[in-house]
Amino acid sequence: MLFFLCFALFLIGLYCVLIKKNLLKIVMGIIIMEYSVNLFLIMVGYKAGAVAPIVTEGAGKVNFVDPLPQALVITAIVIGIATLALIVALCMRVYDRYKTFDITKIRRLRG
Amino acid sequence: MPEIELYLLITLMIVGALVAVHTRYLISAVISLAVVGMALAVAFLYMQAPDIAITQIVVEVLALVILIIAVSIGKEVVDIKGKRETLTIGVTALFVVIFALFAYRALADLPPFGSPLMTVSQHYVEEGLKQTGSANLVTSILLDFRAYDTLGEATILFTAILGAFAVLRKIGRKAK
Amino acid sequence: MMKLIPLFMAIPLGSAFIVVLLGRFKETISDALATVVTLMLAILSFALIIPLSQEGIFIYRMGRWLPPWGINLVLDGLSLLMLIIINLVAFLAILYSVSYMKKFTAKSAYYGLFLLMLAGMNGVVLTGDFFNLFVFLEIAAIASYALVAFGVEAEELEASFKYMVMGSVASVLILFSIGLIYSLTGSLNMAHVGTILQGQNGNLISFSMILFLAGFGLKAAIMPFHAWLPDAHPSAPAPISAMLSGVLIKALGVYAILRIFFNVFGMNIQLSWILMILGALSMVGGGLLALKQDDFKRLLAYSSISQIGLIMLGVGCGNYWGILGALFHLFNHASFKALLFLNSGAVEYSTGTRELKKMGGLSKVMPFTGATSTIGSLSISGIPPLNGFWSKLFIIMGLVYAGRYVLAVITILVSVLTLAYYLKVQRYAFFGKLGKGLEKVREAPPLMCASMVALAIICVGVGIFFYPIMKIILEPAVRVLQEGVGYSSLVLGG
Amino acid sequence: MKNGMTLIVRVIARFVSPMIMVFGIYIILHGHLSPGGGFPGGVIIASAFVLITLSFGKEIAYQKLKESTASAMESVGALIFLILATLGIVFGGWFFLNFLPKGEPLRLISAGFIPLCNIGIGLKVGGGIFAVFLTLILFRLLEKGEGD
Repeated sequence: MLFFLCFALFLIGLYCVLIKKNLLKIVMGIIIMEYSVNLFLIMVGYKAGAVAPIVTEGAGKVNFVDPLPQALVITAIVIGIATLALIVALCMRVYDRYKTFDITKIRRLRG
Repeated sequence: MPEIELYLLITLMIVGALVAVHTRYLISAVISLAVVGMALAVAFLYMQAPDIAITQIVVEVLALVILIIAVSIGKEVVDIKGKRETLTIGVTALFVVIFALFAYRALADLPPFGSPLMTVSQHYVEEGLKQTGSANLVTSILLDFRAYDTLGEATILFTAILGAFAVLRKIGRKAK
Repeated sequence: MMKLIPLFMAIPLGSAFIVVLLGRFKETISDALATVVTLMLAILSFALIIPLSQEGIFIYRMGRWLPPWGINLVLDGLSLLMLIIINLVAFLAILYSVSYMKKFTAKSAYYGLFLLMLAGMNGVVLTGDFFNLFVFLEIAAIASYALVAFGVEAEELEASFKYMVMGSVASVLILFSIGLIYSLTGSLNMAHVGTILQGQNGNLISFSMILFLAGFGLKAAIMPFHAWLPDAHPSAPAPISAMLSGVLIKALGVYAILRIFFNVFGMNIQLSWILMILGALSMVGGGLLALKQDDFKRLLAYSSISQIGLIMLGVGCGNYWGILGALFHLFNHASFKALLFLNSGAVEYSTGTRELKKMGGLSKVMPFTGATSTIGSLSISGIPPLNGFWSKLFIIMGLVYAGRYVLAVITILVSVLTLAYYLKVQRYAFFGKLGKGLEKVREAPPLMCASMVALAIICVGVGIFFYPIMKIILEPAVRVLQEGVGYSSLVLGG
Repeated sequence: MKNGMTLIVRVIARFVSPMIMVFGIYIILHGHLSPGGGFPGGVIIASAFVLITLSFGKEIAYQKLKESTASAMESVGALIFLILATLGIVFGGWFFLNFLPKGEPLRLISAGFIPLCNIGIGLKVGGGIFAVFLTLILFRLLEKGEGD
């Protein structure tokens, strides 16, 4: 059930990207999709009743959650912020040239 | 339900995302998005991923700042009204519904929540400290077992920043 | 020899950092460094042919960790073919850029992004790990978004924004699919996943396949996902258009589809039909749309969609000749499409326009550009004995052997269509009377001519000596795809 | 906005930002023992600078820390990481080999080259994120200047 909720978040992002007219709203849609995928990866690695994957002194053999998806998600988060920086820079430049964020008015190319 | 907190958090995230998509004011959209991000960080913490929670919070703050810069550059504080063409909406809705139905059937095949397979990770959990010397197993994966990924990730950041520099240049072509 | 494999990523990455650091002081340093680095990589990729033919496959374990736990690089026939294409075209494009990019500001940033894109593509074709594939794909993609907008004019920014939105959605789809694969198998290593998934079937696997197909299809601009390409490719500077159309969509899209569907999931009949239908759709659609264009570079961009469709069609039919033809066409398309984009760049450099109707008779004033573009056009239309003829012939043979006669006929018709729109290019731009106001047009600078001539020589040479090239470079690649899921045991056993 | 925010904000920012920076350094150095590491640490350090920039106004911050310094820091950090990776070839023959001795577990100086990598990444991320922030915010400055 949790996976479906996570997927619902993904769909909201996809809907936002496909429907919205404002460039910044489209960017937000992409961010929402990235959030949902990160959440999904961490959910995949979650183990009920386990602890964070950090070995502490004195503790013997403990039950850890899956550390691999966590490493992947750190990478994915950083990729997300890098993409965001570039796309916001592009948005600002597009605004500079067209003086609008409206994608239906940004139409010099035929598509 | 055992994971009632998680259900609440994800519901909050969905509500926040819906608000962010539908609100009229761009600045409120950005702030609702930040709510989603912060809830995500708490959810990470709940799922025993403190590393990710820290990263998510700090990155979220920066993303918020960057988005606010972008919003405040334009004079359009209010979102642009109206949708794209009706045909596009129809096709999109149909596509999203088909996609969702297919996903609904497929996601049922996932292993149940809270019991990962850990085919490969078992090795990291058992041998990680011994083989890399790092007590934080996430770091041991990030910088030793899969350090090559981290190189790529650092390069992506570099690429994006170089790209942002290039895109924000005032003059692209030299005048003849 | 095996120790050389990580150099394909390390050299361009390191030199990208250095170019950006040093490029502020003097432009010639970055010119020289970028040229030397790409030349080195091109030579290196050719040098690997002989050792690979003796060994069959090279596995490089990053940080000495064994495959399922660490990341491994795999160099087999298919990867080597892609490496040769990528680094050869990259070298010639850089050679061309030395003169062409003088018109633009911030040249060192251009070289930095170019080298990063190169490193990303090399990483994609060499990796044996799903997540690593994603990471390097993102490097190449992000660099290409920035490069498309490099001129910072309104149209370029718009095209880049559209491209970036599409590309980001594709990346998210791919990452989601990787997550599904991980949850199902608990592993990220392609070979390991292949062994676990063998014989399994289910909704989840097909869902992740669909996500992969959509994600990589978006990157490869196969027909329902093609909307960004005709905007993005013409907007970029000419050498970047050549890289994007000639190499990037293949390395990021076609290669990834081939590797994942053939070697990890294993082909089945439904999948091959999907590939063939999508391929035929983009082949016909791209061709018809190309016919209508008056903008030189836009026409080339639509033609790229059509040719990628042809490649997918050849791959989809799945027998020896089809795959051989498809991979050969991959190589050939890189050479002649890069050549044609460089030609269009030279024309734009000298005349300042891309509209075909404003040109005319350019062969008289630009002999090198005119002659090489004629070779390129004839080659892409499949006129014997140029290289395009052989690859199209092999694909049609593959279709006939597979019993798909209708598709074979469609392919022949599309070939005629291709000839038609390239004849249009030749007639409007290069033959006939010299257009008005074009009397003072000069030939492009020598370095630009040199790289165009080199590509034209490749087109002719590969056409004439197709047999040795087929035996030495293409057959190992075909063998990799025909082995299918046997890839797993090769990688994990070796 | 041109001269930054109010006095209260400035005084608090002056107090808080060194603490944030120290916390960032702590997170980077203890990346192999506790949650954290180069990425979050670098972003935390960058956010301390962002705080200063926002509260004191971009002109003052720009005089103190040029974006070229930040991007040079980034390139240096990236090169540190790449050189560490290449040293693996020199010492053991494999790219990214953890060639330093592992040391005693759970101590600050342990885990071979992982802390060094964390420092390189921290430099890189901190420099890079701050550089991109500066470019974005300065872009707006130029834009408004043109319009007036």
